[in-house]
Amino acid sequence: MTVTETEVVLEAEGLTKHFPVRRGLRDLLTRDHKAVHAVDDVRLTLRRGRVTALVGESGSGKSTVARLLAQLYGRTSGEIRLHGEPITVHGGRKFRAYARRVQMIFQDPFASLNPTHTVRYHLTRSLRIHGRAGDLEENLRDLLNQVQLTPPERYLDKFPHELSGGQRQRVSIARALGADPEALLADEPVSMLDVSIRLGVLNLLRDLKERLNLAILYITHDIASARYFADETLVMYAGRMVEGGDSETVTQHPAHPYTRLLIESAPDPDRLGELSKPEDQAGGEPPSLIAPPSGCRFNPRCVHAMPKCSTDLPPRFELPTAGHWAACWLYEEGAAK
Amino acid sequence: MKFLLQRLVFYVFTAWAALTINFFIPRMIPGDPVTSLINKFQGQMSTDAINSLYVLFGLDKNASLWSQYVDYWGQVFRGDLGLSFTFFPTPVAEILRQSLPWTIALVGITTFASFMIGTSLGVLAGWRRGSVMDGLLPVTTFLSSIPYFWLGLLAITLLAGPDSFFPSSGGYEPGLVPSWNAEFIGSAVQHSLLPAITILISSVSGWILTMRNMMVTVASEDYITVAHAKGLPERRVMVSYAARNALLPNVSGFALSLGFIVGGTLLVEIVFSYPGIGYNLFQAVGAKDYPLMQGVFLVITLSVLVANLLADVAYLLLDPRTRKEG
Amino acid sequence: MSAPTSTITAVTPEGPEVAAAPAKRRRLRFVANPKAATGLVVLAFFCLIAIIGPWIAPFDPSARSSDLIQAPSGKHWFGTTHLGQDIFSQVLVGTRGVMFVGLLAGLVATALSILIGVSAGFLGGAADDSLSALSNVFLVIPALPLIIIVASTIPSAGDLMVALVIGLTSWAWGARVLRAQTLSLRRRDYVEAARATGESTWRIITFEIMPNLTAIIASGFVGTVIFAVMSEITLAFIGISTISEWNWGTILFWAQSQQALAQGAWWWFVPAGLAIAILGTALSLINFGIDEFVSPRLRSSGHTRIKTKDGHSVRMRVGFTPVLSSKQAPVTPVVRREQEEVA
Amino acid sequence: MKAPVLEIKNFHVDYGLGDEAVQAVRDVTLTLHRGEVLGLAGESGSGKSTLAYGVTRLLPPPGVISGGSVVYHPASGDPYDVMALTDAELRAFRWAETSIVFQGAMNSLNPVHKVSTQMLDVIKAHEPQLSPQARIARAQEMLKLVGISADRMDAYPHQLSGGMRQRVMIGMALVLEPQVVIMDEPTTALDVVMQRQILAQLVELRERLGFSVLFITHDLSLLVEFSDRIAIMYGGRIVEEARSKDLYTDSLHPYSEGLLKSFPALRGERRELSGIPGSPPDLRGMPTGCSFHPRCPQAFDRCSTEIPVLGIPSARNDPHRSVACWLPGRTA
Amino acid sequence: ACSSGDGNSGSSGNNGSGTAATVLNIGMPNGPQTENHNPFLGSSSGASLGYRWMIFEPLVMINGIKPTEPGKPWLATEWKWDANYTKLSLTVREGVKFSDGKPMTAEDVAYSFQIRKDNEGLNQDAIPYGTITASGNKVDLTFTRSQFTNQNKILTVFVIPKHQWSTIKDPSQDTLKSPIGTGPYTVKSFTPQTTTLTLRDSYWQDLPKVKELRYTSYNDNNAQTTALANGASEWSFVFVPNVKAVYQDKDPKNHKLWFPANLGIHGLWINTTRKPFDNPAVRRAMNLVINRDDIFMQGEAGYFYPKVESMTGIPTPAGESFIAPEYKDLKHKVDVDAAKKELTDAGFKLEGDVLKDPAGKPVTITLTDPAGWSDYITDLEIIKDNLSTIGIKATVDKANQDAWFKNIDEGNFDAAMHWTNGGATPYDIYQNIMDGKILKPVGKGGVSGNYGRFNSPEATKALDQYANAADDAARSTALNTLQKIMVEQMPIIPTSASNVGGLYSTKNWVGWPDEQNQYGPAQPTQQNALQIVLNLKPAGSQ
Ligand SMILES: Nc1ncnc2c1ncn2[C@@H]1O[C@H](COP(=O)(O)OP(=O)(O)OP(=O)(O)O)[C@@H](O)[C@H]1O
Ligand SMILES: Nc1ncnc2c1ncn2[C@@H]1O[C@H](COP(=O)(O)OP(=O)(O)OP(=O)(O)O)[C@@H](O)[C@H]1O
Ligand SMILES: [Mg+2]
Ligand SMILES: [Mg+2]
Repeated sequence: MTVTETEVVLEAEGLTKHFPVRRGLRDLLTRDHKAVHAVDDVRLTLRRGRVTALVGESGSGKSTVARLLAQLYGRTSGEIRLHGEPITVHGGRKFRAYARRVQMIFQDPFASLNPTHTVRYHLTRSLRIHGRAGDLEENLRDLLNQVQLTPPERYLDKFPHELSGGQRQRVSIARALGADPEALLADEPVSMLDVSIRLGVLNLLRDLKERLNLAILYITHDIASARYFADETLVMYAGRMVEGGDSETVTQHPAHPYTRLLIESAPDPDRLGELSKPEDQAGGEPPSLIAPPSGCRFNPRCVHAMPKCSTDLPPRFELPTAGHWAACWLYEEGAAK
Repeated sequence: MKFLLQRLVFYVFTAWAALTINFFIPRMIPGDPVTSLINKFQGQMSTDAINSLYVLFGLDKNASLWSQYVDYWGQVFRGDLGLSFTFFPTPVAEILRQSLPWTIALVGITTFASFMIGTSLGVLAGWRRGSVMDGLLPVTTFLSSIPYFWLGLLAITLLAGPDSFFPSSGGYEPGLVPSWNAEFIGSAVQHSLLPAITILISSVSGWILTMRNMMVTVASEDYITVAHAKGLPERRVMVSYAARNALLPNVSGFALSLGFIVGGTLLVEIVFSYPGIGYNLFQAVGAKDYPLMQGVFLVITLSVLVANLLADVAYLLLDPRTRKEG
Repeated sequence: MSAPTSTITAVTPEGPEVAAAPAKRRRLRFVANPKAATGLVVLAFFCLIAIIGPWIAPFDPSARSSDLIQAPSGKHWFGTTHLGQDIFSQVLVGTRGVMFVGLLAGLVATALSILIGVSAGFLGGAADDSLSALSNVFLVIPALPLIIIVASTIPSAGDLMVALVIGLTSWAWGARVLRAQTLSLRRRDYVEAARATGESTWRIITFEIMPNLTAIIASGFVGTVIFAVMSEITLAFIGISTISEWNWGTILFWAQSQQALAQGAWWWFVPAGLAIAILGTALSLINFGIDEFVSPRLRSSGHTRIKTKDGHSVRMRVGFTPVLSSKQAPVTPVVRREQEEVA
Repeated sequence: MKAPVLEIKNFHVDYGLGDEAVQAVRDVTLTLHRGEVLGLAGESGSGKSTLAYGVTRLLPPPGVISGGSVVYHPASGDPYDVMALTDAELRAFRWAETSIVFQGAMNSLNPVHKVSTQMLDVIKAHEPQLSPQARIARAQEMLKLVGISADRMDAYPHQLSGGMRQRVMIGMALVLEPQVVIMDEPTTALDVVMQRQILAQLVELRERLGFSVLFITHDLSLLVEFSDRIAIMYGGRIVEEARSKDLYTDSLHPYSEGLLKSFPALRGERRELSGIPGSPPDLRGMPTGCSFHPRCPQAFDRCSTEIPVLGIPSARNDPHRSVACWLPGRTA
Repeated sequence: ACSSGDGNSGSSGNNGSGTAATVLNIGMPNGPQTENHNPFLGSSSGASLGYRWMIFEPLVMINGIKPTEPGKPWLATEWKWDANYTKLSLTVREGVKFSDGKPMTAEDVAYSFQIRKDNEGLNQDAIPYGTITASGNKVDLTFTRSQFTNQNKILTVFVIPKHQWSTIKDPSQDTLKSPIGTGPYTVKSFTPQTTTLTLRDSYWQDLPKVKELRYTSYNDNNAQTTALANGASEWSFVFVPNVKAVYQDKDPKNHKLWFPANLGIHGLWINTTRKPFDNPAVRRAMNLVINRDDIFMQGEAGYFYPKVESMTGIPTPAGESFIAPEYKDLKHKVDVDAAKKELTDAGFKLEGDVLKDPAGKPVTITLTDPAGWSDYITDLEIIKDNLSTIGIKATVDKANQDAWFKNIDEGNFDAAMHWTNGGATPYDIYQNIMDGKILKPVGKGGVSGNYGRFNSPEATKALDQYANAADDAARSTALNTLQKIMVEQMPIIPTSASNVGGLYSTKNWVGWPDEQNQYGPAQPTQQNALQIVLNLKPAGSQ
C-alpha cells in the first residue's frame, strides 16, 4: 500500500512545546530556565479522507501534539498551517473560526462531558457556537444519527452518567462533528473503553472519515489498533517523531529500534507461552524530558547505539518503501538494511 | 527548602497587608479615646478633664496619616508598640506580655486537647461506621451549635458557686502572686478547668466530624484494603495506615485554629473573666485604644502566620510527597 | 456467527424506562437523606416563624407590663423580663432578624467567595496570585474582632448593615475552598473540551464550572449562614451591634445585663439559646446532607449489621467481608432462575 | 493434572442485602492448580475483581459473600475453607498463603510510608520471631529479585516510577512465599514496554518459587500469551474455561469468540474484526436465561429461558475444558 | 467558689469564724489591670480600683455626700479662703511621715500643687493656679479666678513627696512602680487580677484594724456580682440588677448596700432646638408623666441611681440646703391630667391617643442611647411607655456608642438619657445643662455640656453671677434663678441622681457608713474610702 496523496488539510512544521517548570526562588537567582521538552520539532500532515495514527508510549507527547494542533496550547515554536496558511490564534472570534474547522475529541469519555448538562446541551452549544443552529432539532437528530445513537430522541435528554462509555464517546464525537470540521483530532478516543465497545467507536471513526471525507489524527499507544484503522502511522518517542509511514509497513517492518521494541512488547496471542524479553530490548526507563538525552533520545536504551547516537540528532532517513522514514543513524546511508 | 522560601515571600506579603489594614481600621472608628473614657465614667469624670486628657494622651498634635503610618512601621520593627490609653501610660508590649501567656496556656492547651480528643474519636467513628461512636455525631453537632457564651454562662450558673470546686471567674485565686509554685499553678489549673471544658465541648465536634469524614474517605482507599490483605493487625491498619493518612488534611486546619487561638478567645475571657489577650482587645475596642488594638492585632496576625508556617512545615514533615529531593 | 465486517455495530438501545428516572432519583436523594430532611424541616419552621412571627406573637415584644420577671405561665409561655415584656413574643419576633441577617450575610459572603474564588481559580496567573493574597489577608485578620470593629464603626447600623458587615468579612474561607476546587475543575477534560468547542471564557465559568461547584457553594452558604447567625448573636450579646430590632442576641443581651441567671430567671436565658442551638444544628444537618450527597462514601450505610452463617451478627467493614449462609449452593440453577423471574 | 491449591465452589457475591442486592458473582466454580497461571478474562463489570476480592474476603461494604466455599490446600496440612475462618485466622492466612497485587500500584502503596516500612510491616506481622536484621535482609532479597536495588528500599512510593512501584508490589506479594498470588490487572496502567518487562520477571519468579497465579485482565491477547489456562467471565458467571491455546484457536462460547474478534492483531494476517454487538448487561436487570443471549448472534429460544450449566462440551470431550452454552455440541 | 485558703499561707484570706479578720477584699468590675500606681492618672490601676486613696491622702477630707459640710482636717490642719475665693492659705500638719520614712513638709504640699500647674495633663479640674508659695508650715496659693465652685476640688488635692516626684522625668507618663505616700498602706504585691496593700508600721493617726487590703478586678459586672454574692468580694461598687434576689438575699444579715446621692444627676436631655420640643410646655408635660418610681425600681434595680425628687433637679439629701424656699415641697410626681392641661393650654391637641402640635402634626420623638447601656435603655423604654399616655409616640433607638456620642456632641438627637457634671454645689449641674458660654450651634461638636442647645441668656448670667459672687446672699439669689429656670423651662428632665454608693458585707468587718452614720460615701474608689477603712472593725469585736 502506498500513501495516496489527497488534499492537505492541516500541517505542522517544526512544532515544539516546552512547558516551563515551576521555578523556585533559587532558580530566579541562577537564571536557569528549566522546561519539560514535551514536543520537539514535530512535522506532520493531515490529509482529507485519511487517518493518521500517532503512537508512542505514555508521556511521549502525543496529547500535547493534539492540543497544539487544536490551538489549546500556545506553541513554543513551529508553524501550523491550515490549507497552507500559517495560523496562530489565541482566543475570541478567530479561535472560533479555527475551531470550526479543526475539532478535537478528548481521551476520556467519562471526563470530557460535563456531568451537569444533557446531551442536548452539549450538542446545541456546539451547533450554536458555529452558527449552525438554524434548524436546531433537525441538526441535532442528524448529528446523533451520524454517530449511530438512534433513535435520537432517546438520547437527547440524557445526562452523561446515564450513558455507557461507548455512548458517551459517541456524544463527544457528535459534538466535534457539530462544528462541521475538516479535521478531527482524536486523542486516544478508545483507551478508556472496553474491548468490545472499542471496536464500535473505531469503526465509527473510520466510517466518518469515509462518509464525510475528514482528515483524522488518531492518537493511541495501542499500535495494533493503528495498524487496523490508520492509513499512515507516526511513532513518537520522548517528544520526537522517530518513524513514520504507511501503517502496514511501520507495524510489519518497523525500522527504528524503538518501534521494534514497541511492537515486540505488544501482547501477541500468536506467541503462545513463550513470554520472554524481546531479544532486542535493553532495559531502562523512559528518559527525563526536563533534561532529555543528547543526540537520539532513545540512545541510552538502544541496543544498537553507536557513539554518534549520543551526540548527533538523527535526521529523517527515507527508507525503501515509499513514504516510510526513520530518524535513526542506522539508516544513514539511506540503503536498505 | 525552595518551597519554604516561596511560602516565606507569601508570609511577608500577607503580614504587610494585614498589618497595614490593622493600622487603618482603628483609625476609621469614629470617636476618640478621650470621649470614650468620659463615657466610661458616666458622670464621674467632669467635662473639665477633656482637655487635660488630650494633652495626656498626646492627641493634641496633628500628625498626617502617612507620617503616622511610617511611625507605626518604625515602632513595629523596634518592637515598641506605644503606650496604651486604657492603661495609660503602660506600654502596650507590657500589657501583651502580661496577658498573652494566659491566653496561650488556656486556649492553646484546650485547642490541642480538643484536636487530640476530637481526632481520636473521629478515627473511631470513621473506622467503625454505624457503631455507637458514629451515633454520637448528632449529639456533638448539637453541642457545637450552642453559642459559646451561652454554654459558658450556663456552666458557671450550674457548676460554679461558693461551694463548688469550680471557681466562677479569674485566672487564679485572688491574692496569689503568679510564680512557679505548686499553690499558684494548682490554682491556675483549677480556674482553667471550667473554661477549658466548655471550649472543649463546643469545639471538639468539629474535629470529630472532619476526622471521621477523612477516615471514611481514606478507609476506602486501595492501600487500606492492601493493608488488610497483608494480614496486619487491625490496630496497625487503623492507626498507621488509615488515621495517619486521614490526619494530613487536618493538620493545616489544626494549625489554622492554633492561629485563631489568640483572636478567638474573646468570649471565653469575657464570660470567665479570664485575664487574656482577647479581653484586652475587647477593652481596647471599647476605649478606642489604638495602640493596644494594634498591638493585639499584631500578635494575632503574627500568630496566624506563624501557625500557618508551622502547618506548612508539619505538612512537609508528615507528607513525604511534598518533600522534594535535592 | 458471521457478523458483517467493517460495519458499525449499533449499540442496543436501552429500554425507555431508564430514561430520566436516575436523574430524578439523584435529585430527590438529597431530600431523602434523613439528616438533610430533618435539617430542612427545622429550617423551614424557623423561616415560617421569621415570616409570621410578628403576627402570631401574643404581645408586643417591647411592651411593658406589670408582670416583672415571671416564670413561664399560661399567659407568658416563656416568662417575662424585668420590664414585664413577654419573652415568647420576643423570641418569635426576633426570629426574623436572625434569619434575615443569617441568610443575607450568607448570600453576600457566598457571592463574594464565588466571584473571588472562582475567578482566582480559573484565571490563574497574576489574577490568581493577587486574589488569593487578598483572601489570605482576610483569613489572617481575625473575623470576629474585625466584625466588632467594623460594626462599631458604622453609625446606626440596622440588620441590613450588620448582615453586610458579616458578609463582607467572612467570604475568605469559602473563596479559598472554591479556588482550590475550580483549580481542579479547570483542567478537567470537559472544560478543555468546551474551550475546544469554542466557548467563551465567561460562559465556561458560568455554565461549565459553576454547576459543578453547586454542592460546594451550597455547603459554603450554609456554613456562612451558621457563622453569620452566631456572629450576629454574639455582637448583640456583647452589646456591640446597634440593632434596634429584636433578635435572639438582643434577648440574651438583656438577660445577661440583668443577670438573669443569677436572679434565677432561667426562662429569660434558655429559650433564645436553645433556639440558636437548634437552628445551628438544623443548618449543620443540612450541610451533612450536602456532604453525603456529594461524596456517597460519607453516607452512613443503612444496614451495617447482618447475620452470618453461624447466626452471629456482624458489622460490615472494610477488609473482612461477611459470609452469609442464607443462600444455599443452588442445586438446579435453571429452575431457580425461572422461578425468580416469574416472581 | 496437578494438585489443586485453591478450589472455589459455587461462589456467590452480592453487593447489598435483600431485594436491592446486586448479584455480582453467581455460582462460580473454579480450581487453581499448584504452579499454574490461571487467567480470568471478561469485559469490564463482569465480576472479575469481585471474585478476586471475594475469595480473600476483602470486598468493601456493601459486598457480602452469600454462598459457596473456597477451599485452600496448604503446602502441608489439611485443606480448609477460607470462608469459615475467624478474623484472626484470616489475618494469619492472608499474604502468608495468598497474596494479592492490585491494579494501581500507586494506590496500593501507602504514600506516606517508605517502601521498606510497608515491606517490613508484613514480615513483622506474620513472622514476628524474625530478627529485624533478618527481616531487612529478606525484604532486600525480594526487591532484588524484582529488580529494585537495595538503596531504593527507603524511597517513598512517589519517588518511584509506575513500573518500579508495580514491581515493589509484586515483590511484596512474594515476600512471604505464598502458595497463591492473585493479580488483578497488575499492568493495565503501564505501557506495553513496561508491561512486558514485568510479566517476564514474573514468569522467571514463578519458575523459581513455584507459586500459582490467578491473573485477571480484560486484555485477552495478553492472557493467551501469558497464562496456562483461561476462564472467561460474563455477567458474573464463568462461561468458558480452557487451556489458553485451545481457547485462542477454538473458542466454544460465542462471547469468547466475540472477544477474540474484538482486538486487532499486530502480526500476521489482517483478521476481520466483528466485535460484540450491544452493551454489557445491567447487573440489576439481568436478562433471563443465558445472560449473553441478547447480544448473541446465535441465540435461540432456549437461551432466553434457561441458564446454561458449565460443563464439558460434548463435541470436544476434553476434560480440560468446559463451557456454559446451549448451542449444539457445547452442552454437557 | 475559690478555695478558702485555710491552709498554711496566712496571706490567703479571712479564715471563717473564730479568729478575727485581718484582710478586706475589695472588688471592682474593671477587667485585668496593669501595674500603674500613678495617682494622677484615671487609667492607673490605683485609680481604677481605688487604692490610690489608701496611699495618697488629701489635705482636707470632704464628705462626698455632704459637700457643703466643712471638711475634716487631714494633711492640712487649717485652711482659709480669702473673700472672693482667689486666695487660699493652708497650714500643713506636722509629724506626718511618708512611707519611706521622710517627713512631709509644706514643700511637698506646694510641690503637689506646682506639679499640677506645670503639667496640663495632670490638672484634670482645670484649676487656674496663680502663685504657689511655701513658708514654714504654711502654703499660700492664688488663683486667677474665683474658685468658689472648685473649692472642694482644691482642698482634696492629694499630697505627693517632692523628693520622689522631682526625679521623675514626665510625671504624666510614669507608672510609678513604687508609690510613696502618707497613707496607712503600701503596695505589697501587684497582679493584673489583684493588688494587695499592706499596713504600714506607723501612721500619723491610729493604725486601722484592717491589716491587708486586697483589691481584685473582675472582668465585668456579672463576675463582680457573683463574687459579691458568694462573699469573695466584701466591698464594691457595681450595678446589680434585682439586687435583692441576686445579692441581699444571699446573706440578708450581712449583705448591705448604701447608695446615697451626690450632686450630679441623670436625666432625659432634650434637644431644645427641635420642634415642638422647643416649647417648654411640652417639656414640662413630658416631665409630668415620667414615672421615676418605675425608672428607679426597674431601670436602677431599686437602689442604684436614687430618684431625683425635687423639681429643681437638685438631688436630696445632698443638695437639700440649696433648694429655694418656694420649691422646697415641689416634688416630681406623675400627673397625666396636669400634663394634658399644659399641652392643651399650649395649643396642642390630643386626638385619640395621638398628640398633635398646634400645626396639626403628630408629635413623635426618638429616644436614643447606646445599645450596651442597659440601664439607660431600660429607662428609655419606661419613658417611651410614659410618653404614650399623652399621645407622644416615642421610639427607642439603640445606637452605636461612638455614633451616639458624636450625635449628642453635635446636637443631632431628639432626646437621650445622659448625665450631668457633679460637684460641691448644684452649680456644676446647672452649668452643664444651661451654660450659654459653651453653647454651640447644632452640627458643631466639641461641646462639653449643654448638649440640648438650651439658649437662655438669663441662665448664663445667673451662672456667671454664682461663680463670681462675693457673698452667700448673691450666690443663693443666682441659684434660685437657676432653679426657677429649671422648673419652668425644664431644659432636661431629671430622673435620677448620680451616686457615690457601695455594696459591702458586714460579715467580717463592721463600721461601714450607712443611712444612720453618713460619714462618707460607701464607694471604694472615692477619697472617703480611706476614712471608711480607718473606721472598720472586725465583726464581733465590739
Ligand atoms: N501542562 C503541562 N505542564 C507541564 N508538563 C506537561 C503538561 N502537559 C503535559 N506535560 C508533560 O509533557 C509530556 C508529554 O505529555 P502528553 O500528555 O503529551 O503525553 P502523551 O503521549 O499524551 O501520554 P499518554 O499516553 O499518557 O496520554 C509528559 O512528560 C507530561 O508530563
Ligand atoms: N459497591 C457496589 N455496589 C453495587 N454494585 C457494585 C459495587 N461494586 C461493584 N459493583 C458491580 O459489580 C460488578 C462487578 O464489578 P467488578 O469490579 O468485579 O468488575 P470487573 O470485572 O473487575 O471489571 P473491570 O474490568 O472494570 O475491573 C459491576 O457490574 C459493578 O457495577
Ligand atoms: Mg495523552
Ligand atoms: Mg476490576
